[in-house]
Amino acid sequence: MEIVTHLFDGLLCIVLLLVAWQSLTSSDLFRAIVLFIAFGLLMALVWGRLNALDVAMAEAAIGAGLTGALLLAALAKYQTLSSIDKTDSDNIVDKRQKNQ
Amino acid sequence: MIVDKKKGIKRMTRLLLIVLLSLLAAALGYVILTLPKSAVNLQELVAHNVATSGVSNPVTAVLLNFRAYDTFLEMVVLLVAMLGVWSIKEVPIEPITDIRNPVLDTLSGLLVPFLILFSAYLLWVGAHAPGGAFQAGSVLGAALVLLLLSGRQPFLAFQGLYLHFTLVASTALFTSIALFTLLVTGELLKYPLAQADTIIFILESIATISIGLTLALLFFGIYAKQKEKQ
Amino acid sequence: MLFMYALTGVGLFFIGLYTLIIHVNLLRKILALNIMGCGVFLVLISLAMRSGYSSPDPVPHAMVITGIVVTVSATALALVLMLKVLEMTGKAELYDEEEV
Amino acid sequence: MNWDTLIPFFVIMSSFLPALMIFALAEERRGLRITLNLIGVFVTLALVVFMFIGVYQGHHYETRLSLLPDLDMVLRAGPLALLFAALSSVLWLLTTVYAIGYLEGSPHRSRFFGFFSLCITATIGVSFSGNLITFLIFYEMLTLVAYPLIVHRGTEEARLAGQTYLLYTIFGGTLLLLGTVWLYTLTGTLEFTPRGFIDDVGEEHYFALVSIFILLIAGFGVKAALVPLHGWLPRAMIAPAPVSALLHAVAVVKAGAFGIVRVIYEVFGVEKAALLGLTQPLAVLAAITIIYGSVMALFQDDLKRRLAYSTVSQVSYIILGVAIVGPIATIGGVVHLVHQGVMKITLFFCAGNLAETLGIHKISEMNGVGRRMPLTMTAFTIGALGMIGIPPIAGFVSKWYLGLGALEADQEWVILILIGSSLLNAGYFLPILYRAWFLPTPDKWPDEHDLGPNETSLMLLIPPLITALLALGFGLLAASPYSPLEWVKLISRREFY
Amino acid sequence: MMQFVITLPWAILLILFPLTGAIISFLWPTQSNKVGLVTVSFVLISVTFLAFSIIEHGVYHHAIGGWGSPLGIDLYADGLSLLMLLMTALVGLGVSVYATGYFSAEQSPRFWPLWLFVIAALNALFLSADIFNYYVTLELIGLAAVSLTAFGKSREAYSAAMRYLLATLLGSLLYLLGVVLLYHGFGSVDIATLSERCESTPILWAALTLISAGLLLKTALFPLHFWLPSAHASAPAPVSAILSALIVKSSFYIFLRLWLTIFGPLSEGAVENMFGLLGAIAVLWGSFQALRQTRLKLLIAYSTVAQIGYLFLAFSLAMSGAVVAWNAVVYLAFTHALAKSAMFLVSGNILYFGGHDRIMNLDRIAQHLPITTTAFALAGVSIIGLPPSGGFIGKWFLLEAALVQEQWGFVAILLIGSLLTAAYIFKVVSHAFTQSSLPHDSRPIPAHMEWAALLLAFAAILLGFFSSSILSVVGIGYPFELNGVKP
Repeated sequence: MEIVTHLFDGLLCIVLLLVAWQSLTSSDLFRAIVLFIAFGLLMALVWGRLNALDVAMAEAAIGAGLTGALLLAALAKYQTLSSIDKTDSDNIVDKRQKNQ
Repeated sequence: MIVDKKKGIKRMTRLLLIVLLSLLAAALGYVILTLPKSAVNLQELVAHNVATSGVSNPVTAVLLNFRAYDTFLEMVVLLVAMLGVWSIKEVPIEPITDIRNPVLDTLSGLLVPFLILFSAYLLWVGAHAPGGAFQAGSVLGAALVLLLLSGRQPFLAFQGLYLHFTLVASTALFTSIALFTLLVTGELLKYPLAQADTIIFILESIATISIGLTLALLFFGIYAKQKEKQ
Repeated sequence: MLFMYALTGVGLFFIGLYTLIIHVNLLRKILALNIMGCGVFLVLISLAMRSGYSSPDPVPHAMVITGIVVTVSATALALVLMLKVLEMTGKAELYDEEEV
Repeated sequence: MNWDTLIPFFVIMSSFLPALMIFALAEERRGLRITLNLIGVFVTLALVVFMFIGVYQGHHYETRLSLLPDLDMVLRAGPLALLFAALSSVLWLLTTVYAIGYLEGSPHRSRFFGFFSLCITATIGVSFSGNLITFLIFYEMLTLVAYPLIVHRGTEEARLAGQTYLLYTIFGGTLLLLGTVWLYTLTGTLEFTPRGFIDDVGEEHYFALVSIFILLIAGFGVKAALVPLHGWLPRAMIAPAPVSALLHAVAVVKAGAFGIVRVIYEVFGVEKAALLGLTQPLAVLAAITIIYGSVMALFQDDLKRRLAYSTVSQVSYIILGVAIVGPIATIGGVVHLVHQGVMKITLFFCAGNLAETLGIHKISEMNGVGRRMPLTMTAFTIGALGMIGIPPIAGFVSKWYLGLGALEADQEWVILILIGSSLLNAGYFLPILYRAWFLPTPDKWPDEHDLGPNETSLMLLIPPLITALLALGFGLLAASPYSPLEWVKLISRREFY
Repeated sequence: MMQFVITLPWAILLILFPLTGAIISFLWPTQSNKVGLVTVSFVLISVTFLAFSIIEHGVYHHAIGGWGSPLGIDLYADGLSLLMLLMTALVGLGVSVYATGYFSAEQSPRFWPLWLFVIAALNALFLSADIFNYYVTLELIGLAAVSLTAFGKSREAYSAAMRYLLATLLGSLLYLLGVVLLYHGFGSVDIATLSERCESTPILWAALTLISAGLLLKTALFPLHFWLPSAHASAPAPVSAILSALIVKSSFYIFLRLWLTIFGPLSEGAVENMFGLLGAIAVLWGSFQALRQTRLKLLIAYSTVAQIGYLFLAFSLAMSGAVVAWNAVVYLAFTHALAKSAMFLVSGNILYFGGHDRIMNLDRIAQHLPITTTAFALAGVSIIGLPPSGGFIGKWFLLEAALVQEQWGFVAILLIGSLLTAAYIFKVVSHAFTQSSLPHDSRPIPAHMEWAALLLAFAAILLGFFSSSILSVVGIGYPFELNGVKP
């Protein structure tokens, strides 16, 4: 039984590190954020494993849930904003064509 | 050519950084391993004093009694972040005109009442079991966020000044309790033993609402469109 | 087993630190800071287990809950600032006076 | 309530407070400004005279304020202090009158007169300082408040002159600070005491003491325009005439010389300094400065610049006097503090008059000016002859005592220096006098103004006449009691030897 | 009567007043200016009474909730804390008076709550004796400071605020990790308990490294100053004043406190010398950069980098045995706060009046703002360390310490540093006297904005005359005795 829990713990740690690394290095920001949320949930699991249920709840609700929501909302704005200047230049081009 | 050179330099610095950091990490890891298996900590002390704290959940006891002062300043941190967001970005509290997302709409219709109930439960249970103001508050926040996502505008429920009142409610309450205890017991945040549990409960319930609202507004601060300046 | 989680925490901290230094994208820097925070919390709580699984030291738990709330507030502020920078400079990167 | 402990403080305030009020005044409040100024002057004078008499009767005036945990700010009215204070305040009175006439109708007068009074505050503070840190404080204050007067004209040239001035003086101040703190770490006190306070510093600190001496002398040497630290003085001549007259002839440069006197007699003690082998090199440096200044003066066509180089050379007489170890030479040096002051200020006043009335700045423009402005040029002549050392003018007395002192301390080489410099003085003053009195007047002056019925406005005319008379009087009545000479003899008896 | 008044818990009110003020000013935006001014005046009064009580009854100690350390959190105030509180109150009042004129009617309701929360957090920090509580207050100050920096509303301001936020968060995390190690190593977060229990173990040294690194990043000691100039230069003038004068000092105070109580007694001195070395480089680098700047605010910001260097120079001298250097630390910190805030307010006036702060064209402005120019000159005198000023006293102690220790290198650094400082100060001042006409676009300044700057600068000068009494007050509770009374 001991061994199983140890294996589980070890696995959990490794997965934790891997997910963190993936989320920080993935080229696609959306994927990064999703992985981060997954990471948050794993953390909640770890807290539970460490018999810190209060923390587990807080983490699940705030760490994973709300932070995830914040990040996703930010990403949405991010994409619209970073595409603005391009569209603007397109508009200018359109106007020119209209004028001709 | 030059680009390659630049890349090379960049790669070198990265490599150096990795080496350096892993050395530091190893050192820190080693240091942690030197810690004795048996800990010197406050666990007994807490266990010994929980009885007189007004709650039986030691974590809540620490959060709202032994180290309530930290929690007090904690509330202020949340509020300050809120003010910061508002000072950077004007957020209009007005009905959201986006087309509602039917799926989210029904989902929120089902979830929100449940979430609110759940947060109330967490708040209540926090006194003697895992749970408490922060968890309850964040669940409440999640509920409000869900409403926002589904295109509703929950903040219209309390207009202008009410909204502000609710935001500062927990900080204000903490401050007044601080002053009150100072007057009555001569010590900051020393609850009279008899009323300890009531005070803590009131604190937690108000805190729950403030936290929930603040978290949701933080989300809204990012989610909402910038107010157009005339 | 006792120290495994602590070491994982250290690992997370340094993974985050590396990303924070290397990556220019602000959203990534913010993610990195969050993960560093998780690392610190993990060290804090896992070492609290030394007083026995059944009765962990509650003070670190309270501290971590405090910490989680601080982190989410900071994250929200950071995201809003990032969006402002993006809006002003067209890039979600730190704007350097030297370049202009 | 003992007044003796307050009067020195009052003297400082009597010029400081008017200064502050003057700053607050609007530009056009001419009358009030003049009144405040004169009140300040006369109160200062009265207090100084009062203390003169007091000190004669053996009174002891001292103000102490705690500055650092075990270091006080001390204002003490010793005989030497009073000598310098009296000189500054008397000349301040004359210069104020002169300046009022000189700056008639020019901009920023409140600023000018405010800083002018502050300069006097600093100078009086320097003279009354009872320990080295107090001296340092007022010395640095003088550095700062003199700056706005140098750049007063606001031209780019003035700004650059100001920068040079700051470069030199701030550097000097830094050296001074270092020396002072270092000395303090060795002695634990900075109190000026007759015959010095470093006797109980061990032999092992020989190197430290020598370095401190060099640092202090260098620090003061900047303002005393000791070669090679003199560079700022000729450039500072861009300042208005009253500033050159009072500050660059008396207050600022003398503050440096005065500091050197203090260091040698009341910090190190002249014997100790001689034992450390520090006075002889200083004497040589002073001698070099004397000759160098005179030679440079020969080649200046700009009148004020020639006077400036003459100052460089003359101030070093004082340093030479104290560096030749011996009572008589000391008397010669210290009394020159006063004599050079009255003579040089006369010359600058006259130069100012020429510039204001006839627009004359160059010596080559001075042909026959003696016939156009006889009184001014008479004053100028007295000053110039005094500088050369012709009896019975004050300059002669100083040089006489310097010579005797040199012989007494058997340092004959000094005699050669004195003769040489006197010849050089003659070389650069007599041609001016010849031009002014004996060459034909040109039919047109560079830039003539009509300043009233007299040769120029009275406010510009009277001060140089008075100072010229003083120069004459100090020479003629040198032997009488209350003359500077007698007073210096008293100082030397009481404090130095 | 007086006796009763003194016995009131002023220390706690120092935290509660500004909190209340902040809440009210948030709920009552239209009156935020008045609320703010009243609050800061209350703060100043409270500090005064706290000073009386500490002078009378010695150090202040309060166990929050009656639990007492290590279970609870303690408040503690000795001479050092008192000085920092006084500094905060004085600068706070000056900046507040200034801010009432500076911010637009739309901005000030946003400014006041944040600023009052900053005051509350600073007071809480200076009164705390608990290293985890330090963390919370640090975060509070950090987030508020970043939000205030963003008030600049320019591209530079937002970017600078972002950089500042990242730096300060990283600093907090490093600090927190150190705290974690200390807690698990020695089972407490209370300074007094720790200083009894701590012994020289790997844990302690790891914690020391992390905590110092975090705090140095927040204090912007070279080479960790990269975030400071842009932030301090692009924030609005009152905010710049707050950042340079107070917020940088807060993390320095914690650094000082922890070294004096926990690390110092155990250290062998190598580390302190390193701080001294960094300080020396900071002095030279900061002054040199300041000299190179063409814009006034950047010049002042780099001057802050240099002045921080002086603090660490003094710190290392003091740790290596020259007790007199502690006086230097105290005096340099206090005077810098006053003088530097005055300078930033001056720069604000100049921008407000002339619309630019290019040093080359200052003459057109300085001519018409005599009071502001005087303020800058006085502050400059104090920053250079010319007598008579608080800066001079600090410089004197520093020089004395260096000479006693025969640290000739530091002596040289000090002299070169003060020459460079003089150079960049007079580079600005010299333009005040050159003649010029009224600038085309100038708007009149409310008088109190000019006077706020002047009075702060004047206070910096005035400090030069009260050193012995101030230092005797700072000595209450022996904050500087490495093995003396502990919080």
